Amino acid sequence: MSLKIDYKEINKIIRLMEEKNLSHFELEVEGLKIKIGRNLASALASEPAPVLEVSTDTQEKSNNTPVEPIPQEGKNDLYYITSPMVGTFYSAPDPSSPPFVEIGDSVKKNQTLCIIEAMKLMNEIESEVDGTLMKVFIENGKPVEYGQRLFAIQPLS
Amino acid sequence: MSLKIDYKEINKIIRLMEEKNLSHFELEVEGLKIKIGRNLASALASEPAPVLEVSTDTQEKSNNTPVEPIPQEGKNDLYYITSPMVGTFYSAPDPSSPPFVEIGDSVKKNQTLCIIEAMKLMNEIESEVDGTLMKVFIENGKPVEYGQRLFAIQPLS
Amino acid sequence: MFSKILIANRGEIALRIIRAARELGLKTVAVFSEPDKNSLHTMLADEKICIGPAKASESYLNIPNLISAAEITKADAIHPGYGFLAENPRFPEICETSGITFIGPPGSIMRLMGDKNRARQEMEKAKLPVIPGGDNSTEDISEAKKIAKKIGYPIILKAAAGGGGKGMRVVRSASNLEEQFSIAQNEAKAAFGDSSLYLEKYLHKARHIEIQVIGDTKGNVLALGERECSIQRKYQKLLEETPSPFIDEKFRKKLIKAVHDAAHFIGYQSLGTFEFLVDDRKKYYFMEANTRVQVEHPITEMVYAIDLIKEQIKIAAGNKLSLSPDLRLSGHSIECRINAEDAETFIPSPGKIDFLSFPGGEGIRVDSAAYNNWQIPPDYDSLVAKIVAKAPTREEAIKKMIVALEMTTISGIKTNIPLHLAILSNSDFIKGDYDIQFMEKFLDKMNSSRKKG
Amino acid sequence: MFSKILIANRGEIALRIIRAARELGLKTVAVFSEPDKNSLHTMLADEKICIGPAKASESYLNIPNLISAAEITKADAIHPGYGFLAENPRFPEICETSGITFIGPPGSIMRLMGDKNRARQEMEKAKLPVIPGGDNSTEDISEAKKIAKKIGYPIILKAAAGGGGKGMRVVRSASNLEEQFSIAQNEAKAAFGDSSLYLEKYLHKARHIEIQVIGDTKGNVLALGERECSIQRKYQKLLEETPSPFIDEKFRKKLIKAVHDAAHFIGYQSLGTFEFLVDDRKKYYFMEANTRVQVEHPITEMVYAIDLIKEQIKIAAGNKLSLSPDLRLSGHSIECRINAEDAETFIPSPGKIDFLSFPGGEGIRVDSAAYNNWQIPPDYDSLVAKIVAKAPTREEAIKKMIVALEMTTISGIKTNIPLHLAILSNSDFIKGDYDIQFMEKFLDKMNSSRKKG
Repeated sequence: MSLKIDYKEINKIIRLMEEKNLSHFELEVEGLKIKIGRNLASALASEPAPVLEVSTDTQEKSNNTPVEPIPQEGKNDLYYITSPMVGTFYSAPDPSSPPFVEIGDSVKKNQTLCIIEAMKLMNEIESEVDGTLMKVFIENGKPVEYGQRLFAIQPLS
Repeated sequence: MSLKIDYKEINKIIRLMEEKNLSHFELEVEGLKIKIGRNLASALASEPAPVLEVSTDTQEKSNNTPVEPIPQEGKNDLYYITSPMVGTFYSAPDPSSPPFVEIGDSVKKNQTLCIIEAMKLMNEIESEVDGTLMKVFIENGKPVEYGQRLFAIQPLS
Repeated sequence: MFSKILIANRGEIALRIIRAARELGLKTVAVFSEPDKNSLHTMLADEKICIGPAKASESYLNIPNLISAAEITKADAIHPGYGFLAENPRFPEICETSGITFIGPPGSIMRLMGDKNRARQEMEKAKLPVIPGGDNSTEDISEAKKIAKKIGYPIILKAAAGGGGKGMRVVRSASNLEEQFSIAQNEAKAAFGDSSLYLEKYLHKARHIEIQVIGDTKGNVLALGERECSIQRKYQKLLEETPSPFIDEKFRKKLIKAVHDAAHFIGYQSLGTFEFLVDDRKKYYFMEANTRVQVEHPITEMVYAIDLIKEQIKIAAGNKLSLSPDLRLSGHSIECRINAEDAETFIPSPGKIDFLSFPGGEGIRVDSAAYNNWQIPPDYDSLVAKIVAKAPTREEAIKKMIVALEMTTISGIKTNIPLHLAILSNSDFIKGDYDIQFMEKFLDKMNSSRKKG
Repeated sequence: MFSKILIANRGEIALRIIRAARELGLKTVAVFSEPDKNSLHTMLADEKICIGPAKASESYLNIPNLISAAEITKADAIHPGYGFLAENPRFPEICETSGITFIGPPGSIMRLMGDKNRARQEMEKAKLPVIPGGDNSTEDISEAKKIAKKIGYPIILKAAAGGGGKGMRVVRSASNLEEQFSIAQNEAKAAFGDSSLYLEKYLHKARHIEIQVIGDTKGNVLALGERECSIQRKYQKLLEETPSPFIDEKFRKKLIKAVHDAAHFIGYQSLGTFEFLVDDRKKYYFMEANTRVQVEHPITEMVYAIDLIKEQIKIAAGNKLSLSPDLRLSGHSIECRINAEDAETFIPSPGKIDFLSFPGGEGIRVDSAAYNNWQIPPDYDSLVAKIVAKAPTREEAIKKMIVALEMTTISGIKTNIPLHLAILSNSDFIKGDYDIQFMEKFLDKMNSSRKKG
């Protein structure tokens, strides 16, 4: 048993993270898993303290919830709108209308994003932030449970 | 199973961690798992104090029976005479006689050390090595189970 | 028959209902709050829906979410279990409006039984004796004084809207009525939003005896032999047995007949339990009826060799009651409620179960949603398992239960198993000589011997 | 009554006996081989003694160590369980010499039943029909040819000293007798050190039906309703049920009476099982008697609501048989033997159980010595758990068993749960239309459909 670590590669990753000021990096290739985290706060305080994890544990991997591919823009995290109730998701006010919002749209706080029908009532779900709509998680007419992600919004910084 | 640690590799990892000021490193390859943690505070105090754990197959380890602390004398391990049967331990041939052996005695291979009574039969238990009797684990007249330690002998080297 | 049942509950009773439904060939939908994501009922149902956060009022008590969950999963029936919404008459009514069958009695029966005064009046009409007093809900202390004088001390104060021991106070003489009345009012107000109390005769050496009832939608009602539930602490049942060591066959028949007739009189449907206090002269007094399946229903199932939940589901689907009126109680059964709590202080002990090994073998039944490494959420009740023993005689059932508890291992959390073992070894308990005061005296004795020791 | 029982066994049956003994107020001593140090029977008995290394011949079959273990722990009785020494007549005899009560039949009965030919002769005297042939142990092929001709093909070859399927061969015509005889002789020699075989009529559409017997030391014998054990693979029982879907009340009474009389005739004592083949015309033939508790005894306990092991212990202590001859079978019970083996290849799968969650609730009994994180030793049989279901009807019992198995989780090892689920869903099984050939045909079909798929 011997360690086979490609230090050049890891160094390159860390350098890239420093350069781009990334807080988090994950890579998975052929059963090898690398996770690197950098504490941005301390990084900004001129004391970089990245956290690095390399693992090949495939078992754990299979239990992970799939990681959503997230478009990273600047330093801001995405804001998720989740369902406050159980019901049926409608992306438009009625079948003949266009959706309330589409990916890439700018959305304003309190703007209606969708309708969730519960107990025959139509509940308008509003945006909680100003920003850009990055993702819609549910298809029109599909059921949603409590806490399920509906939209990802890139907030205005 | 013996540990095959590539200290050069481990030193390289630690050096990298110091250089990059990493707090944590984990690697798992083919059943070998390495975790290295660095206390950043003490690292800053110019005294690197890495914590190193190397283990092979963590599953097996947890099932191991606790290891008895063994008095180490010279380079030789103690030799244990265990009970080959279930029965009652007698340290002497009859109640009025002195014990077969006492601590500090030299014992020879095939010398009778005790009797174990099982099913009304007296079974003489003999030494399997030449050496010095270091310990008697059972009191006269007490029950013993299979595999229970009876004597510890320091074998002649 | 239905095609899919949504179970509006969690824990062992949710699992109990999932099993029964599946045995009937029905699909099941579990609902769960966020901390119950990894609970066994969530994992073992055919479908699962998150209905809200930890707080019960926003999840297991959230009618809109429950109805929506049934709608989006196309469940055609809802079983409420016990607790939560099981006795809320609005729930069956909303189910009906939404075209979903509620597996339980109609809202009208819940409303009747939920109002303790109306229930007592109705039961008196049905020839069931009620405890002197009671029919006297008041918020006024001077009114209460007059009533108490008429009934005669000791009396007990109970919340008119209540249940579960909240707002209950025993008053032994006129001199402390005023103080106790005010405390009980505050408790009742806090628990049920209604501070009216009723007063009733407090019985000596009383036993808590209850009769299981099951009725179909065609007017057929069956009443079954009694459950003895006098082993209670602060009105919380701890250990139940059937038959009661106190009740002989003649009295059993009388009680069963009286309850059958009363249940028939009000047109009882689905499962229900009529609770009585029985004094040492075998006089029985109706206390209240619970319009749902009871936690302790398994002991009845054991001695009658029946499945009450399967029968309840079939009846809700319009089937005729299939249990024979000739059913005879056979053997003796005991249930111990194993709670995650300190056996001495009763302080709840939620947390992670590090290791769990339940008993098994002849005459042992375990109803539990616990599993190895399960993190018990602190948000709900502390019931970890119901361990039920059955044997031909009471003596054998007690021994079987002791051995079963001794061979149970639950580590990582504290449980009340040591308390159960102490009760099962108590000489009065073994003789069957106990009443609803048993636990109070038992704990006083334990505490004082601990202090001495 | 005894004061302390040593259990000369391991696994679920050791636990079963520990429970029964403790319920009778007796102390228990577990014996264990080195790999069973952390087994549940070792941990749950009052005392424990290591009796040898993994190899059964040096531990669980080591009579001197077992007797010594009883002596040093002052146990006054030994229960052998099933397997290991349970049917070795020397064991009760040595126990007797050592002043220890053996909980089982006397050595003389074991010797009689252990010799298949003598047993058949004796049973013929007792008016039990035996299968044509059989009374003909031989090592000589020319002798065998004559016998076979007399009985008529097909015949079955069986080891005279044997049991458990070893040395058994079905021969369909004279042309392959010679070859099969030689194979069976080798198997018998290897397994039992004796190459003599006997020949008997091979029955078509035969069912394996067995009758539970229990007798006291005063001449009282009771025979109970049948267990249907035709679901076997290579003579290993897999799933048992009672009553047999094939047997009606009239035939049951006849069979019970015949067995009762035969057991009484030979003065049967303790638990025992008379095994029969029953053909499609309901003709029954005595095969053999097992002079010990049977793996599948729980299904009898379920439908009769009795505890056979407790009764066996009491009888061994000299008590009179306490079970009433009026006992009536009620309901239907099924047992599935959950083995640590691949459900398709039957290759044993010992190892560590990573996660274990057993079923529970109404009508479910689990007999198991398994627990979370237990390392199953590869040295012994692969039985992990017996899951037993009981319900009022066979149809309900099958459904209950299916749901119980579906709600069982055992991970880390492979189990035959998928095989049981497939059997329980098979239309012939559901109809009750099967015989001892069922599994062979069932597996052939499964294999060919797998190949096609």
